[in-house]
Amino acid sequence: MKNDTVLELHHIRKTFPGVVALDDVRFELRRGEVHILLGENGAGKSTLVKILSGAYQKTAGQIILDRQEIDIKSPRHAQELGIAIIYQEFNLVPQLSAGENIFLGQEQIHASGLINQREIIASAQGILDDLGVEIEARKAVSELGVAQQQMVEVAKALSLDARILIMDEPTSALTEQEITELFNTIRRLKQKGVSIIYISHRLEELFEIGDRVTVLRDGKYIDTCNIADVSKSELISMMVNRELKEHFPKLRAARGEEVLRVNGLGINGVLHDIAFSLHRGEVLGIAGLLGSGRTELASSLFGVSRIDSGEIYVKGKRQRIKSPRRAINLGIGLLTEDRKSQGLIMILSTKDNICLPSVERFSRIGFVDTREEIQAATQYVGDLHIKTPSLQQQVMFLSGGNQQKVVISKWLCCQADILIFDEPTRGIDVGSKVEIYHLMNRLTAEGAAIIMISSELPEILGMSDRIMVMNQGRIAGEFSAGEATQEQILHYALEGAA
Amino acid sequence: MTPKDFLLHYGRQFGTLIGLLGLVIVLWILTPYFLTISNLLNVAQQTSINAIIAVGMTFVIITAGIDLSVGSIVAFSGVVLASALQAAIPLPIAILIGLVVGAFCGLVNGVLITYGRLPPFISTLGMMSVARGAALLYTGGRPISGFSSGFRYLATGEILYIPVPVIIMVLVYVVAHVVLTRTKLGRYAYAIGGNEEAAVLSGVSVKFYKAMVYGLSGMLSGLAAIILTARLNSAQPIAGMMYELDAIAATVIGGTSLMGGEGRIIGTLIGALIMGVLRNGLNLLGVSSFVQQTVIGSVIIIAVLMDMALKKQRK
Amino acid sequence: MTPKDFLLHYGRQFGTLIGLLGLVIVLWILTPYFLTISNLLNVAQQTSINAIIAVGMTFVIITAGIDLSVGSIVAFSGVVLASALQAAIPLPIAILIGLVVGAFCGLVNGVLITYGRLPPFISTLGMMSVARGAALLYTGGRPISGFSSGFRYLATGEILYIPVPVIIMVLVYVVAHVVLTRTKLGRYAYAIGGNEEAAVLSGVSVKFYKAMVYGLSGMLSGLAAIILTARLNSAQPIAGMMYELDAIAATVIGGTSLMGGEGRIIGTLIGALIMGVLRNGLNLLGVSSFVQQTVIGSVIIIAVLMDMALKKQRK
Amino acid sequence: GRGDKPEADGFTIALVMKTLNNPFFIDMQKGAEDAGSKLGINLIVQAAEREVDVEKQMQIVENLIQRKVDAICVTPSGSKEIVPAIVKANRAGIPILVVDTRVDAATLEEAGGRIATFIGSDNVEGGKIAAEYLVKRLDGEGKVAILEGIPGHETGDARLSGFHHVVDQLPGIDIVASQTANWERDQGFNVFQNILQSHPGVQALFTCSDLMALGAIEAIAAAGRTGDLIVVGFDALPEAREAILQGTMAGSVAQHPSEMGRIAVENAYRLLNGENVPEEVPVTIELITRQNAGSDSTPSVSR
Ligand SMILES: Nc1ncnc2c1ncn2[C@@H]1O[C@H](COP(=O)(O)OP(=O)(O)OP(=O)(O)O)[C@@H](O)[C@H]1O
Ligand SMILES: Nc1ncnc2c1ncn2[C@@H]1O[C@H](COP(=O)(O)OP(=O)(O)OP(=O)(O)O)[C@@H](O)[C@H]1O
Ligand SMILES: [Mg+2]
Ligand SMILES: [Mg+2]
Repeated sequence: MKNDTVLELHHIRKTFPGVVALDDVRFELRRGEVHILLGENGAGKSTLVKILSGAYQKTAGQIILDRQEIDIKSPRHAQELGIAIIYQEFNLVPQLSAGENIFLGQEQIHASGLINQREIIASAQGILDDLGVEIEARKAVSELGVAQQQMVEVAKALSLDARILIMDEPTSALTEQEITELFNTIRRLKQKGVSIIYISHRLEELFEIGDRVTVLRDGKYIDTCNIADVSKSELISMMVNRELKEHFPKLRAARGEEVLRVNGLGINGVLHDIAFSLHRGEVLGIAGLLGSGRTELASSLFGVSRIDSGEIYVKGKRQRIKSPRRAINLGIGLLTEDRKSQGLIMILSTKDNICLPSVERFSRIGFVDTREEIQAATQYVGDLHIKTPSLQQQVMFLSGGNQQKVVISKWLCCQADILIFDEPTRGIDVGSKVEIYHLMNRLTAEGAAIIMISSELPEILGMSDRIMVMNQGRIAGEFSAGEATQEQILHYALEGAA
Repeated sequence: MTPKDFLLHYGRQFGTLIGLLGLVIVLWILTPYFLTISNLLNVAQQTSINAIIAVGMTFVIITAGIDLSVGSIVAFSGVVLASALQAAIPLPIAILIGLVVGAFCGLVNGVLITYGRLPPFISTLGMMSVARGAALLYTGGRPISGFSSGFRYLATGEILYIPVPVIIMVLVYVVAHVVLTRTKLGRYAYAIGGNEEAAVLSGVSVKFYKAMVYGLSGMLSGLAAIILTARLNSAQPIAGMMYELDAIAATVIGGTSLMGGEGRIIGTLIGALIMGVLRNGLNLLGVSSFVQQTVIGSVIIIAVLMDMALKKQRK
Repeated sequence: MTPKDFLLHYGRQFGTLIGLLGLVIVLWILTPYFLTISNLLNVAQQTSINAIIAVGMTFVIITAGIDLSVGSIVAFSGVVLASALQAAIPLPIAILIGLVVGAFCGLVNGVLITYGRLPPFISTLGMMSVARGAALLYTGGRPISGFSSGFRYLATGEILYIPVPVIIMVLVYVVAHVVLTRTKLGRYAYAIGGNEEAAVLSGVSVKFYKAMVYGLSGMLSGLAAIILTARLNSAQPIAGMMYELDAIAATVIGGTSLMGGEGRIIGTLIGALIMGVLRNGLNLLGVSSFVQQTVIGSVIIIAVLMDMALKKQRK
Repeated sequence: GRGDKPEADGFTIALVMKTLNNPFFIDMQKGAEDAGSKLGINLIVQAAEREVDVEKQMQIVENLIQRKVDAICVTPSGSKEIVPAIVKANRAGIPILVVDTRVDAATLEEAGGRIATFIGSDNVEGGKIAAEYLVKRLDGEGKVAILEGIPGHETGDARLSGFHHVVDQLPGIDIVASQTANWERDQGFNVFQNILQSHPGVQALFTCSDLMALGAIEAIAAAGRTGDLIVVGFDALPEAREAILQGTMAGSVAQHPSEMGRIAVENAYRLLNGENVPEEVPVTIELITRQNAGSDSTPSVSR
């Protein structure tokens, strides 16, 4: 054992009913390093770190912290041991303010025994400001966007002043700006000697921030190496056990008739004068910063947000889309950015989630054809390689990436031909990402039209036929795929219309 | 369905089923009167009213709602039905009236909850008072009694020795099971209870189906009113007091979560039977009224504790 | 606190407050007897028991729980307190006994819910029967009556013309408001109700605080029992029936969500006052009891409808 | 509409009952209303939703004191628990007439309360009458079951204790079961059906109220044993009288609620006009059997 080793795991095993999530896993963490944990969706990364955070109890194995074997009994115990974590799925109390969430469980107490609310809000604001995000600490979490919530999670973990900080996909909900701030923070912490376990599916990040990497596959330990000594493709083949030829396998489909046209669409104070059109066979990428109005646009097309002005034409006819039901009937599908609260019904089964928007299609006189449902669900579980022990497994027990695939299946299953994907590859591993891109190709080839909202510029550049940039509720610019560059897009996203 | 899927599907009922069986065995040992065919038919018949109401409650609770108005709806549809019968309206139409009045009250709940955005607790609490008041006003507080033997057959008749209310109950359970597992209404009930926002975004007409579920609960209360009225040969404006608690208890003992999204019809039947068997057994044993309350409370707690312990085992 | 924060914090109570004021104005117009100081004190006093129980209920409901046992706990701690008083145990100790018995019953609920993993509905439903049975057994079904004027002062006394129960109620609300907004117990109650898993993962001892909340609810039921016993100069084993519904109604009318995570103490007071004022007004107007039920139900619905409509407006 | 008529119109008298959820009290209301309209009285009738809710009844009395009614007639839900309310009315100078259920004399005296008069009968006495009749019908020997009211509720307990007072002396009478049906008709059905299972030999049934008896006779009918059992109830509700005529019930104890209501209002009126009223107006308790069930007998009011 090296001198600067703070944590060692040996022979870690974790089983759930019907699932072996971890099998004989080892891991070693040194003082002041950023140690990347890498693996496909469902490889067991989150499970491993949850054992460290006290959320799960290991089935077998040893945890050695500071040369002493210990048992991490509870989240509280983990905190006392100096371990803090940012979970992959948000664990915030929506009704409490950002500040209250950040200090939940470690409230400062006055001599009188009362909570020192002012102190909590002030310290929380301090942490948030240090992180370089504009979030009011006294604002309720339910009023924050996804990215802001993610930053609150980060702030919450930082508030603990831990020696070991675990980050489970902290950047999947963030835009470039915040990621930069987050990385600055990580570097600062490193210098202070904090050890960081970092999980992400964005390989570029690993090379930017990581020191060493441990790869898991199917719950098993594969290897640990220095980031400096490996290449991206080596890592990928360790993860998925095969070569990935291309990261953005874009195929251009024939551009067909216009299926969607939007004129002068506006929502007071949020969206202004949005106009664009969408044709069969194309992917329209929408880029923009946090809060630029992309999600709002998607929800107005899907009948969730009322529009104050403008017209929407679907397949040539003017439509008032008053409800998601109506949108679905018109062939529109929306993959929402927040899968936990909007995309999935966590306590229902994989099958029921996949089939939910299609229930109408599967039913005759009110009766649902269960056989057809099972058939369809089986097909998508296979097509998208969804890792689940059975169709009956509740989605809350699936790994994050597999949950995302279930959401995508929902819309494929209901045969929508105008698909709006809001951050479709959030939390998806490289292999599956490519699968989803292939799927998009297949869909456009079959004549579907796709709007892809994404905060990952390479994805926007790599997979779109046309690119639209939004800024403060307006369309700031539009490019065809060939002419756009990352700098250009950022310029429009930041500065506004040229 | 593989055996494993089967277990996953129905396994959660085993705990309560074992509770019921345990109760049966204890009573069998304690009193010779319990395990006789005639007594078991009694229990089934006595359970039928609560069991039928609990079916509607199960649907409602699966959508993460609650229906406190069932007892008052029983009273109101009972007295309307009774006055229809006394006005010599033909039996099938009178029965239909009873069901429609119940369904109507339920739909009003549903509309208040969906379009009025009222919490179900408040809407149905209000309806509990309103329907009760309506029943009292409608009758001037007096019962309406004395019906044709044709109508009374619904409670007193037997088919192959099985009392008609038991047959009705079984039919309701079979239909409800099919509705819950095989129809849109059932699918959407789970979806709404599991995550209403996600259900809306998946194109479920949440308002419509929610209103339907409350309507269904009202209609089943109407059905219970028919059986109750036929059995007592009288419709009382004060009938059905506290029925909501019994129905909720049966549902929750049967494994349906008050948080919504979870639950099975068969569990509710087991829950209702546990309560029915318990009351019957305490009567047979001649347990004092004071002690009865304590025993009922303890058994409910123990039954569900066992269920929970078993569930944890499986995890 | 800036004015905006103030609105954000207390704005949600405006709907119900307007409902209460509306009710007051209507009654003021309809009857000269309503808006007199003596009647308002009368209403406050009549509201105090429900209002105190509803404080505990508010804590419980904020944690996404429910407590059906409050009424039975009122009865049980009442009779134990009464027998202590009759055994000539000194007043302060007897009062303490009443509070402790209530808190103990509540803690049993809490332990069953946390360690026994029972749904709160089931645990407190069971306790509702058990505590009632215990009260009946303890007294043999007979009320215990006749207490010293010292004890009765708790209900009949006045300080500066204000009835003592009203003063107790106000104190309870002030303390509860502070506890809910400024102590760990309050903070964690919101956290548990808002997202229990997040609370656990943040290192909150969820089980401990949940148990405390039910204990608190039980203790406040014990306090209500003290006032009730002093008021009637008698403790009845059948006291407090259906108090749970009144307390839940006050809480929910006051804007606390049954889904948990949301709610304010001041809202609950308004909710309890709406119910108290309504009953008082209907008595003053001499409205028939049948109509009263209908009116109470309708007003509850309308009050919350207004609240909802206003909330939507603000969005 | 018994709203706010100007007081000059006549006296405002309140009748506060235990509940209106029982035909017994509806009859009482009827009697009171008849008398009230004859005398030009502004009558306010109020009742708690539930019979057991003593505190709500106290609230109603308090509110009527605020309403400044001229007199209050009350049927106490609790004989001791009503006393504080009576004292409050006394202080406000509002005469209290007690109807149907007696106020506990010792408690009243200790509290220094006064009532103007008591109109009614005695539930214990009623229980005795029922018992005597039942014993007579059984020829002094047999197996008897009892359906009790809500456990701990005074009215039922008084009737029950009267009943026991008689039968406990008689070795021939064997009480095989005594269970509560909570005053409710459907529980009367269920509970007695269960009792019939464990005690098929039971020969007679006493119920603390007719509602439970009416449920029980349906259970008896369902068991095909109509006419086998002697069922004695309490309250002599119209339906019970019918059942008695048909022979499905043997008898019931009548307390004549409408008489009580009438006398209460009349006496209140006399009192307010400065006349004297007797301290006590006993309304006779009467046993209703097949002989007198048909005739709507008006009871004799002694004194
Ligand atoms: N509570 C649970 N119950 C049952 N199975 C579980 C549970 N948690 C995780 N699993 C299973 O364990 C395996 C590992 O899941 P885990 O969440 O650790 O994956 P991951 O590597 O974090 O994936 P992702 O990149 O998608 O987040 C998966 O097959 C998952 O379905
Ligand atoms: N429910 C709401 N109430 C009030 N304002 C909202 C609401 N939803 C969105 N907004 C505001 O509308 C604007 C557009 O937000 P939107 O979520 O559409 O942006 P986005 O580009 O999708 O960003 P993100 O990366 O956060 O998803 C933001 O200013 C946001 O604060
Ligand atoms: Mg994960
Ligand atoms: Mg967005």
